[in-house]
Amino acid sequence: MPEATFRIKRHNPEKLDDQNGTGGDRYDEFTVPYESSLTVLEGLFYIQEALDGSLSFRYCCRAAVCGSCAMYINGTYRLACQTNVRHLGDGPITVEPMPHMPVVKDLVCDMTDFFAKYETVMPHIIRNSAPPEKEIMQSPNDRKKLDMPVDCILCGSCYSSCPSVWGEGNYLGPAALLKAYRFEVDSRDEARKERLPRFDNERGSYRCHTITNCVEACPKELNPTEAIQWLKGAAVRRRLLGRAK
Amino acid sequence: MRQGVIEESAGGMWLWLLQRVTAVVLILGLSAHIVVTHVLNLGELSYDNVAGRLAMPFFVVVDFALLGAGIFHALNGLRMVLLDYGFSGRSQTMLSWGLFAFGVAAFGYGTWALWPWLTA
Amino acid sequence: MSQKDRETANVGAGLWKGAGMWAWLFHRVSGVVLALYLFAHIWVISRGAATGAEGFNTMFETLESPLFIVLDLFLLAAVVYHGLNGIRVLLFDLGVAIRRQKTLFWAVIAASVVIMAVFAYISLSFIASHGA
Amino acid sequence: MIYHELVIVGGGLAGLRAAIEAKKQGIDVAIVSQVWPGRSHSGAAQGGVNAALANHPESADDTWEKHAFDTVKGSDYLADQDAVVQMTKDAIPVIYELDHAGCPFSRFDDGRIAQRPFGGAGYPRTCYGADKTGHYMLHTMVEQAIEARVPMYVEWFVARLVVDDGVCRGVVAYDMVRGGFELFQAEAVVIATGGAGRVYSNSTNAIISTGYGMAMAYHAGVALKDLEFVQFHPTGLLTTNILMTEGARGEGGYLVNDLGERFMEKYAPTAMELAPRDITSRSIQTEINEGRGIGGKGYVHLDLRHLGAQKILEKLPGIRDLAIHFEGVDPIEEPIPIVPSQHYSMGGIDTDMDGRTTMPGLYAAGECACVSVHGANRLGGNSLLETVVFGRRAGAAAAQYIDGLDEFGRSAAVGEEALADVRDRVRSLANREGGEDPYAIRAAMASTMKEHFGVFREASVMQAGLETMMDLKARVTNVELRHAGGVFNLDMIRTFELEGMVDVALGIAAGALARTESRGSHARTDFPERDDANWLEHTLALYEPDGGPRLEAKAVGLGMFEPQERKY
Ligand SMILES: Cc1cc2nc3c(=O)[nH]c(=O)nc-3n(C[C@H](O)[C@H](O)[C@H](O)COP(=O)(O)OP(=O)(O)OC[C@H]3O[C@@H](n4cnc5c(N)ncnc54)[C@H](O)[C@@H]3O)c2cc1C
Ligand code: HEM
Ligand code: SF4
Ligand code: F3S
Ligand code: FES
Repeated sequence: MPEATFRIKRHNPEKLDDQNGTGGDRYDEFTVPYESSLTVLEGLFYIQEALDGSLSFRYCCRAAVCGSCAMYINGTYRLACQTNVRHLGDGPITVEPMPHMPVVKDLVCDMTDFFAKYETVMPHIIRNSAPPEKEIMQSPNDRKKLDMPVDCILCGSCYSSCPSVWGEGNYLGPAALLKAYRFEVDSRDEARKERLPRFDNERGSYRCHTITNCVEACPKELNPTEAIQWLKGAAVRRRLLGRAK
Repeated sequence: MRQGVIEESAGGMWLWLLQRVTAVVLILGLSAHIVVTHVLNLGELSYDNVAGRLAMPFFVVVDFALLGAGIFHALNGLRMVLLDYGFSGRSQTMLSWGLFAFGVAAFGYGTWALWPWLTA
Repeated sequence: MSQKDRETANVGAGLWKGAGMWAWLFHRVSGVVLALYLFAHIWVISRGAATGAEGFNTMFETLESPLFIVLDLFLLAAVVYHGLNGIRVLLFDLGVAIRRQKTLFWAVIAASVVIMAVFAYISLSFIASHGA
Repeated sequence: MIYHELVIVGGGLAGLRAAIEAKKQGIDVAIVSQVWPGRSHSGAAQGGVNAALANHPESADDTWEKHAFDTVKGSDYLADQDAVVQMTKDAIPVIYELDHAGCPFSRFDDGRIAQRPFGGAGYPRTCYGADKTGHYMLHTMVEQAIEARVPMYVEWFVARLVVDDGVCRGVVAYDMVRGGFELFQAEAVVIATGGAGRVYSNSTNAIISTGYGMAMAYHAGVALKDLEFVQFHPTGLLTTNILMTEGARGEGGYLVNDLGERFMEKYAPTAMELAPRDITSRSIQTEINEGRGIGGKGYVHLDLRHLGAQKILEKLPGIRDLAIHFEGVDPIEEPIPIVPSQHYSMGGIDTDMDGRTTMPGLYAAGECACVSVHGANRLGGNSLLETVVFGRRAGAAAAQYIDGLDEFGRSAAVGEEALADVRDRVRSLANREGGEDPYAIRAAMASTMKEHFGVFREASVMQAGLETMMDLKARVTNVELRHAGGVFNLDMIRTFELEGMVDVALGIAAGALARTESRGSHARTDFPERDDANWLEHTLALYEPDGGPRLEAKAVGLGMFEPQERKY
């Protein structure tokens, strides 16, 4: 039976006052046997069940749609459930929580700020006219504009990877801005001035320096940079040229 | 939590836009500047040479545009860098005004420095 | 984020895989260097106003010493990279070629190298011809 | 102690819709969920959601009556017809409501919501957003809840209900991020915790679909209905059981055996690959059992190659990604190896059309509830529909119930006992020594359910399975907890879950053994015929602390459609 070695970064908030003062931080190694295929998430479950019950990580769908299990695996952002050990080559598999995020425990990051920022961009459709009796018509071309942004699973990889977020915790970050874009480009959205001030400022779109780490990090291969650039342009078109949305 | 910060930092489009506009001015102006002073005039840098060039109205315009655009672009650029390292809310406002004042002073000083050339 | 949170934040390496990160870092560093230089430059020029023709020409002589020419080259490299990458950023701002950012980055690097080679050739031959 | 008038357990589609409805009616409502609501299992749904919009060129004369008929026929006549009528009628406004809320449905050229054919439906009436319909609907619903400012307790694991004098008055929950248990007092509770797929080892469900919510109601004395009806989806990926949507066949995919035959023509000559799931799964299983699986092994192929790259990329991009990432197969170039996999629990907490249970103050909606609209077999695309239709109704009914309470009921402090009880339970679990390993029991349970209560069932096999399950149940009382307390304690959560899972699994086992007929998904080789004379009735399972459940019968709501033979 093949085996995989997992090197897992541990952090336990309850051991903050450890004698060595590392805040309970360390790397633990585990050996995980498997048959023909093993995803990193399955490996983590094996460890939690058989080797160390105190291991913590997020999980839910195990099919790469819920965004729970984004982690830093061998130095890259990945969804643990979508990463098979056969993709990782030989040698130990280093599993760490997403960098530059506060850690709750082990591989679980604190997502409070991430979701709070998501909520500030008014992540919902805004309509000012009475709804039609049936559906709001939308051409396939207009619908196509949504293809990219609606696939976001809010996993936080992009947010964790963005240097503009690290530097100053108030930047909304790529995921929230991608969400603002998702509604601003929706032909059914009728927002006029409502959402604009939420992103059109230096905690919003202008804080993005087109670093594109977010694009590299996104496990869904989305392109937040493109969305943010569109938002900057949209603000200029609306404020300066007086265009409607 | 973030709401307050968001509202405080309303605006930003103008500075962003001006950073782009000044960038365009700089790329054109600097190319001209470098070519003229360092390539065509290499080995002939001297007071008279520079003075002669500066007396031409075209270069007056170019140099003032460069001075203004450069100062704005540099200071706003520095501001953007500093914003990423901890300036927000009130300290952001103070930083912006501080740099603005410095920019005006630098522009004044630059003008004063250029003056003798223009009138020479 | 509070200080304590930052301390418990887990800082990792290996985020440097996308060219965009390097492009930005170089742009930022060169930008800061140029900004600081600009104010030095204004001050230097203003010496001309203060000291008149004579002092100005002595200053130029210093500036044409090999040391300063080499320093000048570094400065020029900063301007060239910053300017070219600035054009790359401006293109993104127009919504152009965002998905080809890596290719553009390498184009910026290549163009910078070529331009700098030309300048270096001119400058070094200047140093050579004037002797030390 | 935290107080809200209404507590909704679960932030999937059903829970969110219930919360939004109650909020609209002015109720102080909060959602308590084990995961951030947008990560709920609803987001994994792929294929689509049914409504007789008549947008498809071939469905111009589609009506809700036809939708109702297909649903009832699909259910093998075990569905309650009044509930089906309600759901199929509501379907149309519900889809428009979702569209108005911004749900990014795919579109036809004329700008109307696109529809595709689905199994067991007479018309193409399944509305979809590529092959990510659940993800789109779930995010839309989360956005609506955020706009409505519904408070959400995210990453709180609900451990038990608070029952005071026969009335449900709140829950006790574990705060995963900060640690510790907390009492939620409420006037009413809606359970919307999703399905129980994980009691099987070959499930398409999320890892958190453990049926623990069902077990909470069950333990509190509320009956679970029709548990034996477990849907096996024909097309789960071979190694991981991750779902390949029915939409893949809706778009024209073939099922092929080792001989290269489209074997469905033997079993459902007209509907072919688009027969209902129970029939298709049985057909695949028969092919496998008779040695015509690929290479004689235990799987067949889902072949999409003839659809062409463009159609696959446009209509089934998610399926392609999943097949590539999880099976190493690109559907554009190769057929996908698939097996029938546990997919859906038709059964669940016994409720009426308004989500009411027999316990005052306790409501349920979504997959954890059994209204019943799916009867013995659910049609694809009806479950997403169920979550929003009955989520809304449960929210409204709970709001109305709360409005009708007198002030005295509101202020009484209850639940301290339940809180202490949960804390004791953790302590005693942790203090046990040399106890059973909960994960060994979990694994044994899941494989027993797969082997003994799968697509085809038979008395002697089930009897053996039931005995194993009874054994496991006895062992559960001896499990030992290695880590108590702390934050994000998976050991504790998963041990809690196990206790519920074993009881739900036992309910499935007992119901399946007792039902001596074949109906819908429940296919017995020893009783191959449907037996309307004796078994046109629901099964109710009532919790008994020791041993298996007590089974009772409940009448089926008939009406518009007379039971007849199912042919496709
Ligand atoms: C792979 C797959 C594809 C599907 N595709 C389709 C389709 O195409 N069309 C269709 O109609 N149906 C489909 N279904 C079925 C449908 O998706 C589900 O039945 C439906 O989404 C269930 O929704 P729900 O709101 O009831 O529960 P869920 O979405 O499962 O939500 C459960 C919620 O309860 C919470 N919860 C659970 N336990 C606890 C606890 N103890 N404490 C606190 N919170 C708890 C969870 O956090 C979660 O928020 C599919 C199902 C699967 C598995
Ligand atoms: C040659 C023409 C120039 C062009 C085309 C140019 C372009 C740009 C652009 C587009 C930006 C914005 C980057 C962003 O938002 O991420 C920028 C930033 C900056 N520029 Fe320039 N620039 C030029 C010259 C200069 C000069 C001469 C200086 C100094 C005097 C300078 C200093 C800066 C600084 C400090 C920044 C901020 C860097 C950062 O935020 O990381 N630039 N430049
Ligand atoms: S954009 Fe990509 S990386 Fe960012 S949250 Fe969405 S899915 Fe994750
Ligand atoms: S990494 Fe950050 S700076 Fe912009 S392009 Fe992406 S958000
Ligand atoms: S568990 Fe859902 S994305 Fe990995």
